[in-house]
Amino acid sequence: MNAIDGTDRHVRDSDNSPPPSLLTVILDTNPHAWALLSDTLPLSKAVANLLVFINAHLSFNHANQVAVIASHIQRAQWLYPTPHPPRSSSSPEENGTSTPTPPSATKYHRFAIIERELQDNLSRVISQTTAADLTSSTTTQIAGALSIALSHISRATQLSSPNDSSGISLDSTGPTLSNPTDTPTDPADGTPRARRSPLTSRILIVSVSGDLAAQYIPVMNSIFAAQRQRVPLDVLKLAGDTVFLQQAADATGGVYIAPSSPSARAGLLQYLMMGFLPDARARAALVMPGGGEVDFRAACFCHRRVVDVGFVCSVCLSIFCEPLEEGECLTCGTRLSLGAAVAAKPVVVPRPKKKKKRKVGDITGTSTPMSAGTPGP
Amino acid sequence: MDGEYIQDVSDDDGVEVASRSGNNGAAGGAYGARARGRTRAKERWESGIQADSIAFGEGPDGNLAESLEAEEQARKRARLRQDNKPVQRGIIRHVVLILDLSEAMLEKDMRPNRYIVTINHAQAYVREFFEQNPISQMCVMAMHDGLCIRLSDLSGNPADHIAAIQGIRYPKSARQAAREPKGSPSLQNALEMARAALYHAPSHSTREVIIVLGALLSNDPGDIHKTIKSCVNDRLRVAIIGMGARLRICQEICAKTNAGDDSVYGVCQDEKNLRELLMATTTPPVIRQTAPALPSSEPTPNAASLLMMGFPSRVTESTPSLCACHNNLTRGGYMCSRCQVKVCSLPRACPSCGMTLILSTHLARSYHHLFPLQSWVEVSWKRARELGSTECQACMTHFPPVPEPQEPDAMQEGTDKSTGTDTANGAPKPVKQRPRAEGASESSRYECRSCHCHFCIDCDVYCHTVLHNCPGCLSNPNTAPTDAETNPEVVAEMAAGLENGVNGGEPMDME
Amino acid sequence: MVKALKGVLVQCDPSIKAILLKIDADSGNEYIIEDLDEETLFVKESKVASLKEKLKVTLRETVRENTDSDSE
Amino acid sequence: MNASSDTMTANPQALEVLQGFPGTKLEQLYRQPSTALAVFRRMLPHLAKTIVMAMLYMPNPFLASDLDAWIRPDAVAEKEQALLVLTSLHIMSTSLQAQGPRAYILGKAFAKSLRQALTGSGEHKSFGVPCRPPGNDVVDVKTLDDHARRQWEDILYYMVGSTTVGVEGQSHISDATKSLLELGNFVDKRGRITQTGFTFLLQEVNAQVWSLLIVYLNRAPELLKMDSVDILSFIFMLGSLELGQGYSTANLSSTQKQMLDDLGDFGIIYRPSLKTPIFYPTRLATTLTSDASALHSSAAAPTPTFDTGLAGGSGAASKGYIIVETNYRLYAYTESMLQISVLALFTRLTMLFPNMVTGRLTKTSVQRAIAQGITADQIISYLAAHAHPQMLKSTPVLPPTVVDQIRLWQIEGDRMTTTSGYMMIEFATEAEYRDTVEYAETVGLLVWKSDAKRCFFVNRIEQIRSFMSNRRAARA
Repeated sequence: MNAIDGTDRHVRDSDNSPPPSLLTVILDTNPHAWALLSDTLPLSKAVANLLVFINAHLSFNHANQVAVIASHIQRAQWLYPTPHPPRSSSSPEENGTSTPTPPSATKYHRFAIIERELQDNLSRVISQTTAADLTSSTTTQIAGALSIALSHISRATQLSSPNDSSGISLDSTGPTLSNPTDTPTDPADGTPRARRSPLTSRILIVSVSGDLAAQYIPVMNSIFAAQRQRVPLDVLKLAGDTVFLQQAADATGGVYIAPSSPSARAGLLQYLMMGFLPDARARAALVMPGGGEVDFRAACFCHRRVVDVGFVCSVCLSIFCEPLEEGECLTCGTRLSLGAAVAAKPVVVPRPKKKKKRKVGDITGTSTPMSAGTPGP
Repeated sequence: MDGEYIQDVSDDDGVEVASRSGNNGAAGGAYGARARGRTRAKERWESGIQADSIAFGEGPDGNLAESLEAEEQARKRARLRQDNKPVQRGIIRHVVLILDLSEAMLEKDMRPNRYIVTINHAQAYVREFFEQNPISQMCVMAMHDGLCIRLSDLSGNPADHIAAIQGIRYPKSARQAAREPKGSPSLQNALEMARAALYHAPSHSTREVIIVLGALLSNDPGDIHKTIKSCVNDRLRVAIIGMGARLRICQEICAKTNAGDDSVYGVCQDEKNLRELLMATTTPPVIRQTAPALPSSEPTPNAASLLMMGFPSRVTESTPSLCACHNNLTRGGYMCSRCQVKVCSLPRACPSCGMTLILSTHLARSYHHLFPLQSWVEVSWKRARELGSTECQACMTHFPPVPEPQEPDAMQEGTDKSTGTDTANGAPKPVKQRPRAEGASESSRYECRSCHCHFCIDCDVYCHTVLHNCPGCLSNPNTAPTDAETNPEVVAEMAAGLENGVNGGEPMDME
Repeated sequence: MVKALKGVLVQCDPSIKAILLKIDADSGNEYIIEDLDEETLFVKESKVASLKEKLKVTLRETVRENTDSDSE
Repeated sequence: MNASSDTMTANPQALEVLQGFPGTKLEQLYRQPSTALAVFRRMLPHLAKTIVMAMLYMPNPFLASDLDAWIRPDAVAEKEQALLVLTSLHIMSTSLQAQGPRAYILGKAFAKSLRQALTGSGEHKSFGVPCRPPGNDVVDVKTLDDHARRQWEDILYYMVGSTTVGVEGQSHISDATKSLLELGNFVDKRGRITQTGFTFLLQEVNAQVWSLLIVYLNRAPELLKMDSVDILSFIFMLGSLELGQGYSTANLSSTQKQMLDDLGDFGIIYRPSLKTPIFYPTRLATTLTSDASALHSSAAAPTPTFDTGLAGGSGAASKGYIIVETNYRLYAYTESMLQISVLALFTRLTMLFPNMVTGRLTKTSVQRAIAQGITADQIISYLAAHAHPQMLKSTPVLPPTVVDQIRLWQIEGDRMTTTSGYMMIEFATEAEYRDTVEYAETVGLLVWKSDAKRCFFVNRIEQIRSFMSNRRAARA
């Protein structure tokens, strides 16, 4: 009967369902900062709220994944999935079959697993913190946590792609990592690989500590990597002051919220559920908080002054607020011994510095090339 | 064209091209396979198709998978094995990209042809280049019918160059015609043009020329050796990516302008390889203290200098206003810190006062060149057993389990007998039956020498090409950068708080 | 006052529409409520099924499908 | 009808059933946290989920003006869609306070249950009471998969068997199932497959299960005196259970105990013996509330899931088995008669080998399928979903020429499209007409309009009606 009626045949596009999404939470577990917050928002309460948030994320879609990393004072540590015991990170379902304890009747099984692992790992992290660790540092390993999170995301993205995963990361400008800045369609950018259900990922940083100057470069590197992978870095700033993370959220299109007053912090869960829960797909339809002014001015390396106009060393890109009197770059101009550490300074083989501008007349050899036309063959 | 070179050259440096003045017809005759007596292992691309089957070693179980995997890993790592020592690099670069638009580009050894492939890759290259070198300048030229044409002026805006490259095939204005490949290229003209374009480049920056050359000849109006000499004097550094075969003259250009190092001359074997070679040049070049090949007594004027730069703040406006750079109406942009002119994107030179305007993040983007991540090393089964690593430190991918320790000689011989027992035990595939592809680790683990963490191949590639951080070092108490000082006792508090339970009750009373 | 009429909107080629109009005229206007434009008709909901049936019969009689031979 | 197909993640059939339920019944249904979670996950459009989550822990009603400010102007259509589904499912309603601005609140029962689901609190036992089998003879996942596959394929065989030679005699399904298939109009009185049946066959397994369960849900209350709320909440509970875990039947209602037999016949659950008070959900059950994309994406994941798990042992390659070439030739690496007969629905099969069949997609074969009520999109999605791993490496998966041609073959037969709905006429003023048309267009209801005649056609009227009364109220 419907042979001549095409009505029902044109309707749906089944690819329309939202892609699975991976949420990586970086929880700053800096004991110093949480101690200060303990009156208004103890860590346990924050973690309870975070668990509700994670469960909410998981209930959006069966295929949604979650990962939690603690950014502790001296190290970054996986909280979920638990590292070491042989288990695959991307298939939480498998856990169910191997868990010794039976699921509870009042808890969705997946939620229960995450809750238990997260709490176990978190208390292990806390209990393993020695007084010596505490005295050695006051801030948190956000760069390490970000690096781990990004590596994990890059791997998860590869796994979720139905294509042969081995070929993808071969060139760094492949589709996963292609440049985020402009030009939506990009015929030149390698071979386009359509995915049936690409994984969209995002990172939420729950931060309570301030910036760590020594981590500037690794944090920046992480931000750029996130930018290339189009992973938004959402930041929930409960305490402390960080320019890095604000820049991170801005550069990657993430959400930056800083509830500073104690009463605002009490509403942590509402911030999470409304501000950070929407995934990339939902964000397209929502007015997300953000924008605002981001401080992009640079701090000079010599006096930590924030400058509008600065002087940059052409070799090491150090920024100075005024022309240097000795004419030697404070960062690289001095003779440096070759450190064995990773972040060794660039080796500059010493050579007498000449602040001499190259003059046109100095050119030896050939005459000035003509910039007019080229001679014909 | 087919007759112009001989596929099966056993000659070591490939074909030599004589670049003679005014010799239009020199092309064909100049080529010849001259046996030199020296022998050299054939390149893969020289040996033709039938040799491909040899390249894939068959595993003892008759399976190609493992050897393919090793090849793959080696290939992935190939680019990583370069920059690991912190050396001074020319972060501020002035680059002229020269594309070959001569007849040779119509060759169909890449699909659909070299011309289109090159244009596509050049666009990706420009984007990647500015991603890696945000404060550098570029200029695009093309060798077409004996001439060298300037496609875009020296500037730091990738969009200009991409538009110019696209304009080769699809011209923006009706006046221009699409430039189909035609005639022969002239390296001399190209170098002279590039030299002119780079003449005003400041002393603290590099002057680089990157040539994609499809042809096997250069049809020059004069003595190219003189041009090479003047390029050397002008501190130009030329890198050439050839197609089809190596050319003596290209090798000479590269060697002379790079202080004797001709590694910047590469011949691509296929499209993938072309991309790899191009992308390799996005890494800023190493600064040499003095160029030994420099004949003149003048020291290289590689003087580092202090540059004045503006760090403008972003503004948002309620009403749109014209930007100084494109005369477009925009709502917001950046105000030049010196003259308060509005520009719409950074980095760029202020159109009014000429000061370089930049974000501090742009500078930060280049830091990884200055502080590169050190290479990770392959891990032997022995070492893997020592550390007992089971999964990648960063992404938690499982490593193949460490096989049972075997007698050392059995390991060496890698007999089929041991294989049998191994698989029977459910243990992993046999170890070391044949030399692994270079760069691939037999245990699929890669170790960071500072933190001794093990990573998988994908994280190795990812961390070295994209992230530039070592997840292990940064998350390890001994290697992570830290500040000092503290107050104790807080841990106890925290632990107490946790024991109270991160219970599953209603997290917060909101009703 | 705005009114809402329940019914079925039929969209088709002008050629098909002509056939539909003919069916309607032959049966004494029991199908179509309104002829909206070249490609659109507004039809009584209860009659859609039988209209389709009639169209199918008409098409089978008039249009000859050129069947492909399916040969390799 | 159209609206439900727009809802991105929702399962259209199940959604329609739920929307047909009266508010009190839904309220009753939502008391189970597992149901609330399943409805949330499976039935709601993406934006609706976001809105629900934002409101879940909100102390006060969500002001309509705040909601409008939160959602981008260009996403109005999605917003309206989301609100419509939410209200029709009685999850959200407009605040009852007479004065004051318009605001939304979540239904009490739903909000409470969803919060309980997220936090795992409360005394309900809606996520199943786990239980260990006596004597420790644990049922492994493979047994469950085998059981599910066997039972489900039997049903499919039964349906296909009526058309294809060589498949009969393989199916042994219970009389109850047979009559259910008949009631659902999948087969006719004589056991021959109908058009609905063909459509059914080409669906994904998950959609098939739902189709069957919905027939069950619609018919069982009358025939077997079962409570539909009980049935539904049991179905939703099954979706939240854990594969490989045994559950006790002790705390099930009588209706639900009755269901166990039927669900066992379908292969949705497994009971080692009828005496022990224990049942195991199979993969068919545990993936009930996952949506299609979840099933797809998991194909790449290391764990065998749904499709893969089910197809696993039936002799065919565990994932895809079909290769389609640009010349319309089709090679299917399968031994399963079921798969072969499904292919035969729209392919001209030419050769049968021990482990594969070859055939050709021809105009006649495809149009024959279309005449039987199968759509081009169903064929295409079937081919794509079962494409051989080798095919998956290319993009798009299927050769575009073939995909286009299948569509063209279908369009050739399409002579008209019909849309049932309402014609809006006799607008008093141009302004009124214009506003209403614009509204209809933004919410995606507009099908046709004529500015000259000042009338337009929409496929649903509820929203238009409320818009017009709001508009009138605003004017007054």
